[in-house]
This record gives sequence, structure tokens and C-alpha cells, in this order.
Amino acid sequence: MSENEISLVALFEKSTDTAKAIDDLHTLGIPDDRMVVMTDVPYPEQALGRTREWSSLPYIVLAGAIVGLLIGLFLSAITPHLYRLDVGGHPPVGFPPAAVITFVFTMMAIIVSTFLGVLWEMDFPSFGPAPYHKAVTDGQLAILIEFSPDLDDKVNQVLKANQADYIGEPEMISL
Amino acid sequence: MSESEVLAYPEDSSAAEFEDRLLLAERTSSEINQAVLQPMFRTSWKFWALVIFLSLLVLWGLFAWGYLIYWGMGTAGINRPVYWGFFIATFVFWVGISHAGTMISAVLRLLKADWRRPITRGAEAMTAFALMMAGLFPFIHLGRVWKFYWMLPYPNNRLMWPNFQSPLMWDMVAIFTYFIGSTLYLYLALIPDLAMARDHTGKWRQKLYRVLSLGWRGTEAEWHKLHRALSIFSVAIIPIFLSVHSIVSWDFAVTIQPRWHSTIFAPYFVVGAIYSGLAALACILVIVRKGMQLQEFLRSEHFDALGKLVLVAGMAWVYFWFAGFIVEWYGNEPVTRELIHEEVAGSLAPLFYLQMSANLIPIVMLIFKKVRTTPWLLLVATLLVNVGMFTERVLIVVGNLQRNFMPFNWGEYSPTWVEVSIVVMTFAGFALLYTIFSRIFPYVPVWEIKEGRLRYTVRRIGRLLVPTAAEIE
Amino acid sequence: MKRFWLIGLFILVVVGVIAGVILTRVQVYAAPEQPIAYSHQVHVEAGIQCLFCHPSPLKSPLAGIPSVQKCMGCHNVIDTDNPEIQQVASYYESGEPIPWIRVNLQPDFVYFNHQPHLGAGLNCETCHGDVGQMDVTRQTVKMDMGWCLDCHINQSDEKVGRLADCLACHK
Amino acid sequence: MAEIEPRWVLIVDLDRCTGCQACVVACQAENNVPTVGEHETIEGRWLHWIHIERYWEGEYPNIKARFMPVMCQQCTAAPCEPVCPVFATYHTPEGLNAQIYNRCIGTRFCGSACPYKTRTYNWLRPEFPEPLHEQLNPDVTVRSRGLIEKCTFCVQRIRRIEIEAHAQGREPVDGEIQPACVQTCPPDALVFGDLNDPSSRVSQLATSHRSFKLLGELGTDPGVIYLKGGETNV
Amino acid sequence: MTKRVSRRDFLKLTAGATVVTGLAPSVRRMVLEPYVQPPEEVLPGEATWYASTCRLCPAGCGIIVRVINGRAKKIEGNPHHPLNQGKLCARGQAGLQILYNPDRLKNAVLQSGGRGSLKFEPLYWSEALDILVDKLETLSNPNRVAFLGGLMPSHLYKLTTRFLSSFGSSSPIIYDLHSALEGRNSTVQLSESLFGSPELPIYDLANAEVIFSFGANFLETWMSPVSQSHAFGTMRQGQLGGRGFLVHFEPRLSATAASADEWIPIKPGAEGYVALAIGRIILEERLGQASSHRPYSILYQNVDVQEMADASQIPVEVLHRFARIFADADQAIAIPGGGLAGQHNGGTSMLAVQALNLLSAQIGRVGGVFLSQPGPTAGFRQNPNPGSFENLSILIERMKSGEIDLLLIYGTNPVFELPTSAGFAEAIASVPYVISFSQFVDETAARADLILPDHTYLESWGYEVPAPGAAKPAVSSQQPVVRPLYDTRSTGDVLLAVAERLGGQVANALPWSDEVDFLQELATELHGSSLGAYDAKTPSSFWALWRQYGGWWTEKEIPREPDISTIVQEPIPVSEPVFDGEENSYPYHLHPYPSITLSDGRGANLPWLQGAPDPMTTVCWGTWVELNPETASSLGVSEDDVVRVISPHGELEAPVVIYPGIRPDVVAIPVGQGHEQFGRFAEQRGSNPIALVASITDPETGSLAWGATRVRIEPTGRKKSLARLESLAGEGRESIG
Repeated sequence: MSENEISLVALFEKSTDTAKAIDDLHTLGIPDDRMVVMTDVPYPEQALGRTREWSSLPYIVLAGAIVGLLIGLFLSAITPHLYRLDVGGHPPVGFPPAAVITFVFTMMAIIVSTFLGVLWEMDFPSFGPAPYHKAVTDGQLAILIEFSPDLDDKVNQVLKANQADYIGEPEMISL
Repeated sequence: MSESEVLAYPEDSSAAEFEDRLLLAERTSSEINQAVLQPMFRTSWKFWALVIFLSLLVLWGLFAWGYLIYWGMGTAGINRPVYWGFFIATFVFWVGISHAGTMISAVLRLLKADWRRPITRGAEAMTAFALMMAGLFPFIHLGRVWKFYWMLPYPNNRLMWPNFQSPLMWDMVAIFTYFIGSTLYLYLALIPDLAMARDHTGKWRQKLYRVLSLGWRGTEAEWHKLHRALSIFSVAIIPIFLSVHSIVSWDFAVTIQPRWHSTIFAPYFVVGAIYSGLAALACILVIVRKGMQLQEFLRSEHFDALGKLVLVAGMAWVYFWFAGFIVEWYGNEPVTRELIHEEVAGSLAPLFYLQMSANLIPIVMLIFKKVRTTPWLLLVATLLVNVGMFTERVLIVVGNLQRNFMPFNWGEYSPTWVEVSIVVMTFAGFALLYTIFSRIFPYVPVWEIKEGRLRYTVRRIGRLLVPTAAEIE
Repeated sequence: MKRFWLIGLFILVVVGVIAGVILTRVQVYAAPEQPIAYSHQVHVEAGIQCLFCHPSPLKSPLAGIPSVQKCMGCHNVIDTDNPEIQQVASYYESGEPIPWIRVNLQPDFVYFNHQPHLGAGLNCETCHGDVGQMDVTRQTVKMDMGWCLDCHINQSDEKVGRLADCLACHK
Repeated sequence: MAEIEPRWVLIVDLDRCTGCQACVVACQAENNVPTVGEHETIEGRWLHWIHIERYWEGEYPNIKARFMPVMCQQCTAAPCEPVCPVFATYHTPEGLNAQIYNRCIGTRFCGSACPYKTRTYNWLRPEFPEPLHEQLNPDVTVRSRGLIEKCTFCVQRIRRIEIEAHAQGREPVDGEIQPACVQTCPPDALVFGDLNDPSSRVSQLATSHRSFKLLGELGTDPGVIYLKGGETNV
Repeated sequence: MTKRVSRRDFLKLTAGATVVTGLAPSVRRMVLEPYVQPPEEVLPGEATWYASTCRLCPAGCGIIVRVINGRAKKIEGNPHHPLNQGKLCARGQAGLQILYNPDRLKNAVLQSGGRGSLKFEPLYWSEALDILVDKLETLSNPNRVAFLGGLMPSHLYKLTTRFLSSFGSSSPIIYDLHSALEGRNSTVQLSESLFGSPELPIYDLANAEVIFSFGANFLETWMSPVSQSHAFGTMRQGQLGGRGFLVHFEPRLSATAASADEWIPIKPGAEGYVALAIGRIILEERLGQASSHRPYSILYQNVDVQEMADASQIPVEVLHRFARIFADADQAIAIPGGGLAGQHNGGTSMLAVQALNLLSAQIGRVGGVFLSQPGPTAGFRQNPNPGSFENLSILIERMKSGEIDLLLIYGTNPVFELPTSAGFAEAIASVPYVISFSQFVDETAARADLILPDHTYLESWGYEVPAPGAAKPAVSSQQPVVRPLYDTRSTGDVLLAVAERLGGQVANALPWSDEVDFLQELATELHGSSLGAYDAKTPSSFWALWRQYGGWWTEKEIPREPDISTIVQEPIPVSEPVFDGEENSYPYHLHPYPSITLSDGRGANLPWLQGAPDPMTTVCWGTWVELNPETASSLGVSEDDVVRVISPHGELEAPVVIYPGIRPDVVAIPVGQGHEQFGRFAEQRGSNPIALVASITDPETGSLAWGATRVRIEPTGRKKSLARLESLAGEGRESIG
């Protein structure tokens, strides 16, 4: 945030108030990317009047799946040829075992890439000091707003008008 | 029930009943937080006594394992032709138990069965710990466990790779995948609750939760991505969960050992796994509810629903069992005939009838709602299922190896103290991990319950009050 | 800073592993201390062929360590003042074998046979290195399975089936 | 080296076998098979690579007993081979079902998969009280506890003769290679040789009308061929 | 300040690093010890094969021993030997474990704590010889020393006999259980009376069309099992256009009976009846080659077929069938076996059986009965033929009455091998001084004052004339294949050393410096023969070839037709078997039989043999009692139930094996186990059925009638699992599936 920006945190009891406050902040000209809403419950998209965010997770998973598939194919179809040993009259690479191995490795890669992907997407782990308020996990809805100083009064007004329980400077907490 | 009686219900009490059932009762978020966190701090002497007792069992089992490694497999009761004994049977049992977690949290999540919410974490933890215990057995039963790394695919100067035609390789890879999947699944869903716990605890716990919650703040973006990830997980883990027990069954079915060499083994094993897993979950929930005073979250309607699932799985298991049995009986092949005779009227008969009764009686019991909703009756029924399914594993692994094509080489098997100690060790280890887990991590998924509260409301339709869900997910 | 320690620990582990690898190699290649300060170099430079002292690799699995009698065959007259030679003589007189430390060693489950290797036209030097240049004999290659396979797996098609077969060395 | 790889087979003539156990002890002596003692035998953990099964037929007084030496059948389509996760058992180009002891990790999967139950396992640490260890054959690995072992058709003897013959610039002649059991069998009930050599004794015996394979209906294509007893060959 | 790190320390350091990183195999430092003076024929790492002779039974098979770096590794049959032709039995294979037995005596010992105390004090050989010489010198009368021998090397028997006769004492008494169970003594006596030669006849099984075996376990322990088994294989599948037919008469289905085409569970003692009846039928019906019958018709004068059929409980029709089978065959042999010799009427039964061969003119024919041709080996004969039990009984009486002051025992273990009722254990206690030459502390050696352990057969010299021999005249030579492991000494050398010290006529009678000297002298006798399979220019090269080939034999087969003596001028007596024990209180016949692996018990300390299963029951490591299923159910016992077997002379306990191949009135127990002393593998294992046997003898031959004891059986209610390979649940079925 730039130096002459003000950041505020406002806590609300009710989601309706929060949604209203966000709408009002929008009308004040504060865009979505200057607001962060923190809740203890996953609210449905648009419940608070904000648009959906684009996520690259499916692509990460897809890439993971392809990598897993390739590993699986390598292990099940290539390695038997690196040191050829015959077993039980089977061909060195049989479809059923190769299918099982390829499948399982693909699934493993999907799982791992999903996990890593979501951490990547969320910038986790990020323990560094971040604006936060502990009341969030007690059911309060928090809006974190950044705006230029000239909107200070208006923002406070809007927030108060929407029954904000608390308005104040956000605490920078080492999470 | 006559109409007049329904009308006689006071409206208020009816509404309260629904709210109660759906955990919609007027409670603030922080009250719910405390209700979940408080039991974690309740560590009476009984708790420590339990921990010490379980630890001693685990230590004894580890000693037995050391003894086994030092002196060799001969200290176990296995022999020729019963090359696999209690170890593999217990392995199959634990892998089976692990199936309930996925069933509850992935399948029910996808099906949007909302009653799952309070029990998902317990189920997922059960999966993870059961897999840990299951994962021990492939090591325990190795004759030269110090060479286990030869099963790992890594480039080496011998140019040797593992044999991917071996079902043991599939097994190892599948179980590892399932373990990763279920552990990550458990962990992902735990993050918001860890953040909650971080905000409401101090000292070492806070430090631990801080690290584990990775900096969760509960922003909209985080929730959105978490949801997305959990949906992918739910979808991805279901084929894994089906494949794991199928592969375990193929360990047996790929051989030409009569009664093992069966095409129905894979679905039969999966269904059996779900049956025993759900039963084990019900069992654990009854115990945990009592031990941690979680009556508020784990209610009779959860048990009712879980009981119904157990019932359905049980009936499916009977169907699959019978479908296999009738074909084998009818085929009347000599060794199969011997094996069936052994089970029905021979030396395995006590085990066989124990297995059948312990698996069938609970099905009859669970038909009654009274049983499903009364904790101790449910406990009895589900414990029976687990006894039955354990016996079934023993019968499949041990029983079927006792007879083969060469009557000269038939054999009998009975476990030794080493095997019993190690098997008990895994039960104790599971209980120990579970006990410790329940005191360190929020046992009830707080955010999921809160989410559920968001989605539900009680509506009046005519004279009736009914719960309705908002399609918001 | 905590992170520093973490990185430090990591580096320590990596360095330890690398050092271990190097040290084990050094140890494989290090010449052991022998009971008699025998020098291959001196003998080879004197014009003695390998097969003079180690006569059996052409017909036997082992190359053979020369008997004390064989040593004394020459050293009855040659260099008898040398204290090391006198030590050999004392072994001979007491009828005790000289406890040589084995330099090139295969584990119990590996069955190496010199005869077919020499029969296939390999020289002593191919595997044992230039022993004639060594004062104290040491191993020049780490004789592990990968090393064996380097040759065995790169054979003509009709031979590789047998030579790369596990039963070629493990019985 | 032969142009076509040999296919080693063992012929067991049940009409000649007298059940005398000479092969059992010869095998034990040749292959460093430990003796396990009374208790382990009771537990079903005996370790003979070759054992003689005795079958009863009829009832007293019209009773007959038959002997059948059973050892690893060296199947071509061996059920034991594909199940090993580490390739400790596999099929060699010369038709042997190989067991590499130092590679075995002891899953016992092959033992469970073997329909003949001829794979034995070192349940406990083998003991050779001094100086009995002096009897150990230096050509055969002494197995530790925790691994599967079985009849190898005395591969060390096959190799010994092959190397010897090769050094002399010739091929081994039929009958020159003999596993320990074949070498010692007093009534000559066991014959060993190369099935791919049409002139070998085993090739001729294998075509006998008396020949059959143990559990032939399983289709494992064993390398051990039995000749039925109680009939003339003509 | 910096300590100099030596290279050794450095190695230690790297070893530490290795362990820590676990990246390389742990440090291996192996010491190589070269020969100081290498033996000529030895190539390091390469095996050397030495030819010698097997001594685990009296058959005398040729063996070759694989020796690597001075250690014997494997025993195989000598492929050139005419007797066993490269084959060897289980016992022969296990001989290595005698050499490497952990319970061997490592030097001469004095039982310092008194007899049976098992407290041994090591002695130097010079001290030990001093004692022996002293004991001999102080004897009041040379007849107060007795030498009891069992399985003795031939040259040792010669030396001993020479030694004793020069000393003025009587020849050694030879007796061992193995020979008794084979009926060697009776067979030799029969040959002497029939053929005029005290030898064991050879039956040409390989070429026989029909074989009637009367209690001859010729595929297990009887006589020369390896060569007989080899011949059996040929008889089965090696004959052109035919397959021999084997009928076995024995109360129990032995392994030989199992290989037979027909097994007749004959009443114990009734074998002779059957043979007589068959002979009579052949004569009456003029079956087969009737022309050869005439001289023998007198033999069957007293025989009534119906009577014989009643007495043997075999229907007349069956006897007729057998008579036809026997007579119609071109080559038919009847073998009188050890089972007959062990009956009270053994001598006559054996005569009756052997007479069948006379009747069908099989003597000296291909596929018939031979005597071995000594050829130039005649000088080597004088094998110690086992004496009768009666001779031994006389010795026991003399011992009891204090007529023996010094007892020397070689190669036999009478305390174990004789029935308790023979009283050897009490007799030996009344002998003032007992010296044993045993390599192990067995039951008899435990009762000796001094033990002078001989080398094992793989460490010592000797020779053996195979008996019954092969079709070629042969002598098997024996030589040390390894250097003696311990400070033991050859008994031959001990005798020579003692003779030297005694001086006088004894020293003159035994002038050789050691036994090798004696053997070399003996071997030169064969040097001149042109019949040998090899030629040698000089005696010393003959000696080398003699050792290299493992003996001497002729190129060609030289069979010898026996001369039929005058005995066949009288009718064969019909004698009824007599049994010890009242039939009402002892309803079952005890049938002890030699174990195929442990033989008479001398194999019991070899783990390979203990672990090798009995072919019929697949039991190892123990003793069992075989009962017919009918008998078992009448007694109310099942498999593994421990029963008490009681004879008038003792009792034993052992688990039951339900054995479908045994007469309901017979109880069979294998011999071999039940050692009190004999090393860790044999001790306190199973029980010894010979202990129950009554010491009654066959009046004809003086042999012990070991099969003539009756017993009763009492269940004990206990169970003991037998170590068996077979699964009981399998019920003896073949593969199913």
C-alpha cells in the first residue's frame, strides 16, 4: 500500500450489513481489489456482492495429472526394458499392470498437485505480519479497506451506518 | 399418527426440535468455538491413564516387532503353506477401516448430505490413522525389512527397477497415494479450524496452530480456493478409494490359489471395507462422544443416518459374499470344495460361524431405529461388525491358504504371541493416535457446522415446520 | 533467525552426505596395511609376470595367493638381508601362513570366476588396474554390480541373455 | 554357448522311484539347506527343496503306497514369478525359475502363489553349530533368515560343467550335467537334460506315453516331467 | 598440538562416516591365508575329488569326496565303482556330518569321574597307550581280554585278529544290530550249508522277471541297498520289452513293499510256509521247467499245501497263483530277507525260500542268484562276518561271571543295540576295565573307562570287500580325504603301537610301522593281476591308482555259480514260529524295523538323517508306533496319541501313526532313536524298540529272533505331535484340482 493510503478494518455482526456496507463502499468508488472480506464461514459467492475470482487451480491439477501419467507410463512401460527379466510367461509390459500403475500415479499426482496448487494459489504458507482481526473466527465479518485519505470520513460514515461493531486501524499480526 | 395429534403439537417445541437437529440453535460463533475447543483441554487422569496404557501396549508391540526382526519370521505362527497370517489379515482389515473416511467426507460431500458435517473430521482422521497402521504391516511381514527400499523405484547402479507386474507394487503405490490423499484432505479441511484454534489458544498450542494454519485469515479468496480444492479432492479420491481395496483384493485374486482366484474379489472387498469402515466409525463416534462430551454435536440423528449407511453396506456385503459363495459352491471344484467344507464343517467352522453371525446380526439390529439411535446398542452392533469383518479377513487370508492343490502340503495356522502383540499394537497405536489427535485438533469441523447453519432454515409449509436447505454451494 | 538454523542444518546434512560418499570411496580405494611391506612394483619391474605368482586364474575361479614356499623359492637367495624378507622367512620356518589382507573382495552371494573372464580375453589390468605401478596394492575400481553390468550388459545379442542373467553371478 | 538356449528339464520316473530319501539328503548337502529341527518341522516349516510325497490308495489289505518326489517344477508360466515385487524370482533364458536370494526381501508372495507349494522359507536364522559349517558348499549362497529358497536344478552344477566344457572348447554332453539329486538317485529315477536337444535322453523320455505334468491342467508348463508308475514303457 | 592421524585412524574415521551415512557396505577386511606349502594337486578355489569307501553300513559302496581348500564338502557315489555305479543312499550322503559332528571326541579321554559320570579328562596319546599296555600286561590270563567289534574296517579286523591271537586271546566277537536286522549271520550260515561257502549271495535283480521278496527290505537297509536299488530301477524300466514283477511278503508295508506290485501282509513267522507251499505246488503241478524239479522233490516231502495255507492264512488259490507266476517266469528270484532271520524259525524259513531258487533252477543264471567271484581279491576277504547272538550271549555270561578283565569295544554300541533282556549293561558293569574306540560318547562309551577315539572314515585308511559284492570282483579302498580334524588316532595304529610296546611275539606278529604300511603290503597282492581295470607298472604307482580309483576291480563281470551242497537231500523241516509273551496278555506282534535313514541308530546323531523323513510315514526326528486303523480304533487311539507299548521285558511310550499298511495284529516301531547318549542331535529323542525284545534266538542259526516278541498296548491319554512332512488333513491323497 502506498504511504498516503489509509487502511481500516471494520467488523460486522451480520452478513446483510456487510453486504450493504460493501455496496456502499463500491458507490464511494472503492474497487473490489481494495477490499478484503474475512469471515469464519465460507459465504457463497456473490453473497456479499462481490464477483468471482479467477483461479488457475484446474490448470495446475491438469498439469500435475499429465506429469503423473508420464511418471506412471515411465515406470510401468519403460523401466521393464531397462533390465529385461521375464516373469511368468508375461510380456515385459502387460496392459493390466501398466494400467493400474499409470492410473494410480496419475491420481497421486492429481492429489499432490491439487494440494500444492491451492497452497500456491493462496500464497501459503505466509506467516508474515498481515492485517487481521481475531474476532473473525468468532463469527464477525471483517472488511479490510484501503483508500485514499480524502475518503476517510465518508468511509467511516458508511461503515457506521451499516452497524459496524468496530472500526479501527488493522492490527498487523504475525500469523 | 392421527391428524389431531399432529395439530396438538405446540408450534414452538416443533421448531426447536428441528433447530436442535440441524444445530441451528441460537448459539454464537464463539460459543460453538468454545464448545469444540473446551473438550480438547479436558485431560483428566483417566485420559492420561488411557494414554499410558495404550503407549505401553504400543511399546510392547514394538518390542515384539524387534523380536520378530531379530529372530526371523519363525517367531510368528505362519508356516508353509500358510505363508500369510494375522499380519496380512490385519493389514486388509485396517485398509478396509480406512475406507469410511472417504465414504463420509468425499462421497457425502459430493452428494451434499449435510448430516455428515459434524463427523467428517472424525472419519478423515480415522482414515489417516487406519492407513498408518495398515502401512506398517507390509513392513512387519517382510522377512528382510531392512531391504524394503528395493521396492522403491529409484535409479540405482544395479539398473534394477521394481517389478510393476507385482500386485504388491500396485498395493504399495495405491496405499501410499491413498494415504497422501486422505492426509492432505484431512489437513486442507482442517486449516480454517486451525486458524480458529490459533486465535483462541495460547502457549505451545498457539505456536503449533500458527505454523499449521499457514497464515489463514479467512478471506473470500482463501475460502473460494479451499472450496475448489476440496471439490477436486472429493472427486479425485473416490477412484483412489475404490482402487485401493480392489488392489488389496488382487493381492489374493491374481494367484491361482482356489477361492482367492476370484473376479468378484475387488467389489467384494470394497463393499466389505465400507461396511467395516462405517461400522468402525460409528463405534468410534459413540466412544468419542462419551469421552469428550460432544453430545451437542454428535446427535442421535447422525447415528441414525450412519446406522442406515452401515445397514446398506452390510446388505451389499451379504449380496457380494453370497454371489461369490454360490458360484464356488456350485462349481464344486475339489480344492474349493475342501475349503468350503473346512469353513462350514471343518476346523474353520467356529471362525466361519462367528464371522457370519457377527456380520449378519448387526444387519438385523440396524433395521430398528431404536438400535441406530441408542448409542450403546449401536456400539454393540458396530463392534460386532468389526469382529465379524476381522474374522472374515482372517478366514480369507489364513483359511484359504490352509488347503491347496497338494494335499500333502496342507497345513494349519495359529498365531503366536508375537503376532497377537503386533496386531494389538496397531489397535493400541490407532487408539493412541486418535486419542491424542482429539486433544490437539478440533474434533468437530467448526467451519463446516457454521456453514451448515448458513444453509439451513426452518420453514413453515402449511401446518408443518420443515427444514430446508438453501442451494448456495 | 530461525530460518538460518534451518538452512544451516540442511547444508550440514548435505555436506555430511557428500563427505560420507567421498570418504567411503576413499576407503574403497585406500590400500590396506599388509603384514609384510610387499611391493608389486618392485616385482613387476624385476620382470615377473602376474601368472608366475598367481598361477591359477586360467583354470580356476581364484587367481590364488602365492604360497610362502613360492616366496622362499626366490628369497632363499635374493635380498635375504631385508628385514621384511626375514619376516617372510620366519613365517616359512614356523609353518604359519602370512595373514594377507584381501584387497579385491566380493560379497558372499556373488560368484566370480576368473577363468571365463580370462578366457574371454580380459587382462588382469582391466579390473585390477596397473598393479605393476603400485607400491602397496589397492583397489582401483569399486567392484559393485553396476560395474560388472557395464561389461555384461553391453554384449552381443546372443551372449547378453546369459551374461546379464542374474544367475551368471548369483547362485 | 549354444545357438539355441537349452531348456533344462528333469524327468522323474515314478516307476523307478523307491522313496529312499537319497535325493533329499543329497540336495540338502549340495545346496546348504539348513536342518530345522523337530519343533520347526511340527510347525510345518521344514526346508527340503525336494521332498517325497507318499500317497495311499485303497484300504488294507489291498492297499498301495506310491512315492512322488516333488521339487520346484520350474514352470514356464510360473505363477510365482510375476508377483515378486523386486524381481527376486524370474525366468532365465534357459528355462529355469531363478531365485536370487540376495535380492529377496521376504514377502512370501511367491510362496502363496505357488500351486505346488514347493517354495520354502527361512523362518529362523539357520544354524550350523561348529564345525558343521565346514560342510557348507562354497558354490551356493548360505541364506539368512527371512527369504524364500527353492530347488534351482542345482544351477551351480550346471554352470560348473558349462564353464568347464567351455574352457575345453566343447559343449556339455547329454547326461554330463546332473543336479545332486539326479547324481545320487540309486534307482536312476531322475534324469536331467536339455529338452531342446532332440537327441537327449530327456527328450526321448518326455515323449513317453507315461509322461505327465503335475497339475498340468493349470497350464503352468512345468520343467519337471513325471513318468507314471506301474506300466511298462513299451 | 594436532595429533597426527594415522592411516588406520583415518580408516576408522571413514568407517564411522560409512556407518553414519549408510551409503556403502560396512568396511570389510578379510584375511587371506595362503598355504605355506601347497599340496600338489590342489588348485585354490577348485575342488579336488578323492575316492574312498563309504562306511555307514557294511555294503562298502565306493564314494568320491569333493574337497575344497582342505575341507570335505560333498560325498557322491564313485561313478566307476562296480557296486554302486555313482549312486549313493541318504546315509552315505550324510557321512560328512560324522566328520564335522560338533559332538565328536577331540582327543583320548579318561572317564575320570567313574563310569557313566560323563566327566572326561583329556589324555595325551602316550599316556593313553601306557594305560592300554599296562592293562594288557597285568592280565592274569590272555583269555581275560575280549574284543567286541561291530562295523570294522577289514584291515583293522585282520590286525586285531592277528594281535589277539599272538597275544593268546580269542578272536574278536563281531556283532551289531544293523547286521542282526539284516540277518547277515543267518544268511551266511544258509549260504554255507547250501552252497558250501560262508558268503552273502548276490541276487541279479536287474535281469529278474519275477522277484518274490520275503521280508527283504532290499530297497532300504538290507545288504547292499544302493546297488539293489539301482538294479531295481533297471528291473522296472530298463529291461528290454518287459517290466519285472515284484511281490513282497512282510507283515508291514515297508518302502520296499510300497515299490512292489503286490504286497502280502503275511503273518509273522509264516513266510516259510508260503515258500514251501509254492514249491510244493510247482512240483505237484509240474509248473515251469519241470525238468529241473526232480532233484528237489525230496525237499517238499513233508509239505501239505492246505496246511500251509491255513497256517499262513493265505488262501490256496492265492498260493497257486503265486506258484504259477514264479514258475512261469524265465528269471524268477525268491529272496530270504532279514525279516525272516528275525524269527524263531528264521533258519528254516530262509532255507524254504532259498529252495525256491533251486527248484526253478535260478542258481548261477542271469536274473538269478550268484556268489561273488573273489578272483585275485581272495586275500582281501576275511571280512568280519557278524557272529551270532549266541556267541555274544556267551561273552555276556563270561563278563557277568567275572571272567573278563579287559573289554575292548570297536564300532558297536551294544548297550543301545542289544535287548535289555540280554543284560549287557549289567555285564559291562562287572568288567573291571573297559576301553572304547568310539568317536562319540555313545551309551557304551559312556560306560567305558578309557575312550581312544578312532578317526572318522573320511580321515582314515582301509579297504572293504563289498559284501554282497558286485558281479565284478572288487575291493573298495579307503583313504583320508581330509587331514584329521582332531587329535584322534587310528585304532590300527594304536594296536601296532601297543604291539611294539608289548614286544615279543606280539611285536613280531605285527611288524608294520603303521597301518598304511600294512595296507600297502596288502595292496601289492593285487598289483600283479592282469584282470584289473587299470594297469600299474610299479607297486607304488599301483598304490597311487588304487587310491585314485577308489579300489580295484576287474574289467569284466565274472559271476560265480555256487556249488549246491548235500543238504538238499533231506526234506525241509516245517517249524512253527515261537513267540515270547502270552498271546492273551500280549496280543500284538512287535515288528521293529531298521529306519531307512538312521539304520540301527548309528545315524541318529546326524542332523541330515534326523531331518530326512521316513518314506512311509514322513515322520522325522522321533519314534512312532504304527497301528492298523482297525487296531487303533479298537484301542480308541488316533493319530499322535501317545501309547505305551509293553513287552514282557520292558516298555516304551511313543505317539501313534495310523498306518493303513500293516497287519492288525502287528505293531511296527522303527529302530534308531531312543539314545541316552550320542550327542545333541540324538539324545533324549524317541525310544528304542529293541529294548523291548526278548533275547530268544533261532535254534537253527543262533541269531537273535528280534521279531518274535509280543506286546500289548495301553493308551496314555496324552498327545504329542510328531514332526511329519505330510499334512494329516490331506489323508495321503495325490494332487487334487
